[in-house]
Amino acid sequence: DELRIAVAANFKQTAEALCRSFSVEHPVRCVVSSGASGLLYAKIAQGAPFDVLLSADRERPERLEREGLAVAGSRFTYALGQLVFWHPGRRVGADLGAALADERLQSLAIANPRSAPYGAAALEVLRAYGIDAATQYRLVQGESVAQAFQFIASGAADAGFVSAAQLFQYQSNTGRTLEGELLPVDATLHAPIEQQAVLLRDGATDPVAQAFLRYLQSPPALALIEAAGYSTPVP
Amino acid sequence: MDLSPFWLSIRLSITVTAILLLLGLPLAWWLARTRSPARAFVEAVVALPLVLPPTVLGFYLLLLLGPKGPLGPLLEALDLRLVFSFPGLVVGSVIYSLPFVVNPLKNTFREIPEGQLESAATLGAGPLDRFLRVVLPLSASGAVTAAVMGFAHTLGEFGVVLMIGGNIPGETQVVSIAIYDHVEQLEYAEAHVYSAGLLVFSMVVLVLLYSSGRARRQARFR
Amino acid sequence: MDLSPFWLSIRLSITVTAILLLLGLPLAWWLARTRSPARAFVEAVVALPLVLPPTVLGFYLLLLLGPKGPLGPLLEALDLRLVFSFPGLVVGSVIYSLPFVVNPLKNTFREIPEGQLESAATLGAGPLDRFLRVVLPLSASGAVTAAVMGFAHTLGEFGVVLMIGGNIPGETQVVSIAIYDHVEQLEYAEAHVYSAGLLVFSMVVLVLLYSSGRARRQARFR
Amino acid sequence: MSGLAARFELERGAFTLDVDFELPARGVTTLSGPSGSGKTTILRCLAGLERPRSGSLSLDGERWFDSVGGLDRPPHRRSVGYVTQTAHLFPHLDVRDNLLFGLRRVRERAPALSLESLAEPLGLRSLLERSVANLSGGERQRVAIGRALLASPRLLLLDEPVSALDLAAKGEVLEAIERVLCDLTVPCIYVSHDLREAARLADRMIWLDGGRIVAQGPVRDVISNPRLPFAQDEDAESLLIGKVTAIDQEAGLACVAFPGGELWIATTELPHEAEVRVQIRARDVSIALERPKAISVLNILPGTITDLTQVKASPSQVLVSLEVGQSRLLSRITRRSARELGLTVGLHAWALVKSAAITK
Amino acid sequence: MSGLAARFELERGAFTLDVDFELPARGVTTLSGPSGSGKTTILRCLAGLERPRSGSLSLDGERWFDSVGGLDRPPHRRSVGYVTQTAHLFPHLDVRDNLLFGLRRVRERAPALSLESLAEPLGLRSLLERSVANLSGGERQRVAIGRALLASPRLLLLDEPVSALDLAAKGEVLEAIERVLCDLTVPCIYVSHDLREAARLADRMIWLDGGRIVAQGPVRDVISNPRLPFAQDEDAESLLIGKVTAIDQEAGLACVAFPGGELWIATTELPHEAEVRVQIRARDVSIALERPKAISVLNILPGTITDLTQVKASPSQVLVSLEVGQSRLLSRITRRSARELGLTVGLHAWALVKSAAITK
Ligand SMILES: Nc1ncnc2c1ncn2[C@@H]1O[C@H](COP(=O)(O)OP(=O)(O)OP(=O)(O)O)[C@@H](O)[C@H]1O
Ligand SMILES: Nc1ncnc2c1ncn2[C@@H]1O[C@H](COP(=O)(O)OP(=O)(O)OP(=O)(O)O)[C@@H](O)[C@H]1O
Ligand SMILES: [Mg+2]
Ligand SMILES: [Mg+2]
Repeated sequence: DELRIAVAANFKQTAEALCRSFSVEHPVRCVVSSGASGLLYAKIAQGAPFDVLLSADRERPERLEREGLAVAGSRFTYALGQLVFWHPGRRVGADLGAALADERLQSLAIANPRSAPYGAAALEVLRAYGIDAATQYRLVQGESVAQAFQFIASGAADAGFVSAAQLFQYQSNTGRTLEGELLPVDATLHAPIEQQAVLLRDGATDPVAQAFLRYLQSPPALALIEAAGYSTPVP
Repeated sequence: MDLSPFWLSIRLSITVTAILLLLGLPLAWWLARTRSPARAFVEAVVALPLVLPPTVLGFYLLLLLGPKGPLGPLLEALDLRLVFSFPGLVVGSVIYSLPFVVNPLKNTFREIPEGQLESAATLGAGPLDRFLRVVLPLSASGAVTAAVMGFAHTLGEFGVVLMIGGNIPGETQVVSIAIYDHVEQLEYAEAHVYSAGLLVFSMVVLVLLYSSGRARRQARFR
Repeated sequence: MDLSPFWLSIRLSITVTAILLLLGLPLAWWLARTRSPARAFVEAVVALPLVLPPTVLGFYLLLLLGPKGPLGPLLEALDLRLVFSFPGLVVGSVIYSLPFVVNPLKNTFREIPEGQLESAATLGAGPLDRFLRVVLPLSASGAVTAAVMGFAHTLGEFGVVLMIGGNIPGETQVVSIAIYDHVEQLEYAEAHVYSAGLLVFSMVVLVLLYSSGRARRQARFR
Repeated sequence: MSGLAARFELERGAFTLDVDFELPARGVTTLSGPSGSGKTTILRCLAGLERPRSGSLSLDGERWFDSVGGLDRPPHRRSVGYVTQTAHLFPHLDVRDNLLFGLRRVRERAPALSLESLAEPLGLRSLLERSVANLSGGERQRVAIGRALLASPRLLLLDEPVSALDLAAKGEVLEAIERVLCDLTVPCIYVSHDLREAARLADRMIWLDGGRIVAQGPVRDVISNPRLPFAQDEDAESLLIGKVTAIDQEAGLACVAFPGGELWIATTELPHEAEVRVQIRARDVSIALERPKAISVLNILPGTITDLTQVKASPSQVLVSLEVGQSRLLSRITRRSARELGLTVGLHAWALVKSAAITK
Repeated sequence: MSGLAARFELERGAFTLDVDFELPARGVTTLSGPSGSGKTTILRCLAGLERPRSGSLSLDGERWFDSVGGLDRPPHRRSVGYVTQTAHLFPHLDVRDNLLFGLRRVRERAPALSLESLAEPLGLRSLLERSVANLSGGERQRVAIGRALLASPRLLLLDEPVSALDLAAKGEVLEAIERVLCDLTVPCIYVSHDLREAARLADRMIWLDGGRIVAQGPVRDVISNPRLPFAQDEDAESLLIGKVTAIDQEAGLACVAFPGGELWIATTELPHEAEVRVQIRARDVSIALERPKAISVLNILPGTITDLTQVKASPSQVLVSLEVGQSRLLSRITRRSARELGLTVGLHAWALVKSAAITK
């Protein structure tokens, strides 16, 4: 038997780690498919054979639930994203406000605020600092937060907002530490970046899928998720 | 390093190329010879995938072929699941690479002089006989170009597969998706290796194709 | 409804088509006539974008053209910013659509009989004169096909623009990206409208191209 | 009913074809006429490559086409051998496989000929294993003719098979055609602009103009009829059919007796009693009222003038028809000579035929 | 030094070209020889379209090519008019713009000719506004020749300009060529397989075989030299150059006096005193020892036999060379007649030339 998990691209490696530890107790093969959350929604709506969705937001799981494509009441927040300001160029000090106001900061990369929660959160942060992003910077948007990361990593953008999880992931993938300034963003400056999971219709009667969702809320899983750079919801 | 996306891509390309030749040969033959007013329209439809963003194409294929799409009930009745499955990738890639196969075939077919076919007819060869024993052998070079282009283009196919594929490892995660995925996961080393493999393979195929081209292009019909 | 992605796409396509013709004409001429052993290699390189996934191409363009890339210092010295800018999209699209322009031009150029050029030469026309006054007018139909294909293909360009564009409204947010965004945001109605617009436009262009094709294909050289 | 009966009407742009003709069950008919007169169109209708608007076609009583009944047998079921200016050999097959292409598709009856039986007369033996790509023009046409014949056609159509060849190749292919046609047991139509080819190969002749048949009949009557375009041509000729009665090996000459006299021809290759066609160009024939002596002209024939016609294209020339025995001889001379000699119909005269001018 | 001096050596596969020749500053030279003998290659070397391995080329003392100095002037800077079998008209230009293509590119000197001056002799007037797509073959070649001439070439090269045309078009184009060549003030090379074209147009002749020059000289000597291939040809002819001295309007005949006698020719269009070339086919000439009477042959010339040569291709024929005054006449007769008449060198004889057989 297989457990088919659709996962938002930014959470894929963590999901794989979770699967590995899950399958120690449950002898099941996990198939992890990643993609942009919006596309995952479209595919699930078209009958994609997934048991569980680990989305990067709450809107799409909500909608699946509402449309009867997911099991009502199975939805929960499995992780909270942490936003980080990354400025690879030079030392800008620990004050985010000052760093953002620096006039040498010209192009700023964020995830697409309309489709990616990290992008929406980044806009909120900017607004909280009283910055009109559209006029102050050359605001470049990645389709995903991963693309925003690429823009900064390639030097194409001067700085930008990425997720804390990406920083961990980059370091563990490459064994290198990121250069430049990394400033964690105060989570109170934006609405929580809730990544929600939901049991899909295909997995509704699958005890393994149900077990996986339960596992996701168990302390070992929460520990793994936190280790990957997310915070977890207070139960 | 996981080579399965490579094998999957190659399997997909071979399957798609075979189907494209089967479909493309009669279609290209019809386009090359017909005087029907519908010709320009059909040619345009065949060429659409050259023009439309592959993601757009893929999205509408998803809507069309999914269980809730217009073709959904039919496919269900046939017990065919086309989205998120290897057969689905095949269908999508066939549509997407069709012009790359039909165009070279059409051009070679147009070069076959009417007289060759009339000769064959007066010598007793019926329509199918003529197609198999005269048209096909005379179009060998065009068919090779068509097959190579179809194969190579399917290998590099991304947008359609992204949309209707579902990125399922070993089933729909082809190499182009895998590269994209690695880039998304910030696994640049893997992305570089996959890309280099694809690049080298494509260059070898194309250089072979183009260096053999000149020889074949010589005038043959008198 | 925001029409700016449409206008941007059309502006991009026109710019790219113009540049492609300027680049493609001499390149295709060289490819059509040379006997250099490098020909097959150059042909293969030109054809690579047909084969490589556009996102892969875009990703490497990002690495290549970004300030840290190999071309970064040069571009900086020239004060040229190619990523996240309209000029960057132009460069990416030019590379991506190059084979669609070079191939039809090359094919038309190959059809021009050597005798036409030799006649022109003995009548006192030097190499550039021959190219401008004989080759170009004789290749008008191929150039139209090339331009239409380049234009249409750029219109549908997605992967390269996705990677190096930055989705800046009015500057790099072309229609294919806009459709993708709307799909991502589950705004299907808008996606449908944009797609329908693109589809209708492409069909009109292609049907016009193909219905005029037959007339132009008649034998002209004697 | 044996032989071919055809009636075709069709329009192509401003051109209208309207013909009705019959051909005997065997023998060669030359179809001739100005460019654009519809010769190729007739052949294509016969082969089934073109569909007439109305008409009918039957061969040996078997109906192939009938616009009334809506009958139209497709080309591959007609058994027609069709050879055009362009050989249209299959470039992917070698010479042998080209030759056998039709033979392998003969249906419902045994092939009439074998590759071996044709290899000799068409000179194909040394070509069999060659690729068709590097055959000469003449070789290509010989292969095309062989290929058509091996398909055991019930009707053979040759559409200017040598007109695209250079002189040497033309001669070579014409000889080959001549060799195979004499054994042919089905009707054959040979399209040609060239009077001499027609005279050499054909028994009958159809003259076409503007899509209509203007004249038809035995070749020697049509070509030497001073009212038809052939005789008006600068290369006009008359045709005598006779038998070899003597051979002078040493001089390299053969004597041919025809109804009305004898001619010495420059050839020694013909067997005794062989039937030959002698073509005599009108401009190679002079007229004398007295038999000249001590002259290099070998053939001096007595005859009676039956017709004097002005040559339209050249006002200084007249065309004299002479009855020599039962044969007709054309002579083209200057109007001044005709007047000075006082030539009139009924006058007895001598025709001086340079034997060197006799081509066959 | 005026005129052209050329020396070319080059290899193409198994073929080797090795020629060295000079041409006078004006006049037409026919370049002839078997297929593959290198005629086209020479012309391409002259035009700069082919580069010889070694050699040199100069025109009026101006060096265009020299393998030693590494000099090779490109074709567009050579001022060479080059017309081939295929007209290669520019399909995107109408007839007028095709004609003016070269004229507009004349450098460093004034164009030698105007469109108006050529429209008449080449018969282009009614074609000027036409598209080149629907010109006939003959019209295309006339336009090609006009186009080349209007570029004011310093050397004109015509490579079989009529050989791809049908008979009627051939005649029409040859006449046009004849009209323009007589006014030409630069050297011209005319490649042709056809003896009669050569005799009609050229002053000098070069005979090429296997890439080497085998014979050259004035046309009438080369073509009637019984030792050269021309005279051996079935259509061998001799060339007489003379003047029109009388015209018989009523009979449509003109009298041409040449060194050695007079001939009546079927034409009335020539002006009095016009210089004309008379071509006489060897097979149209009979020999008599006595002057025949009451015969339709108008032209009977007295002469002396200077040579008797066997015709290689046809053992029954001999070639008789007759000295008629200062001119040479070839006659092809049967060996038997020669023997019966007892023809020998030095014998006095009458040549019977059918005036209908004189083409010009
Ligand atoms: N498809 C067509 N459309 C218009 N006219 C046509 C078509 N096919 C043939 N014709 C016309 O029909 C006439 C007869 O053509 P056809 O080829 O039969 O002549 P032909 O006697 O064979 O001439 P040629 O000696 O030049 O081969 C020509 O005037 C030609 O222009
Ligand atoms: N590029 C080449 N490679 C090999 N052989 C060549 C090449 N070009 C010409 N030849 C050979 O050179 C010889 C001379 O050719 P050329 O065309 O000059 O002959 P030609 O006298 O013009 O013949 P024709 O009367 O057939 O036109 C031929 O044997 C031909 O095969
Ligand atoms: Mg015809
Ligand atoms: Mg030549």
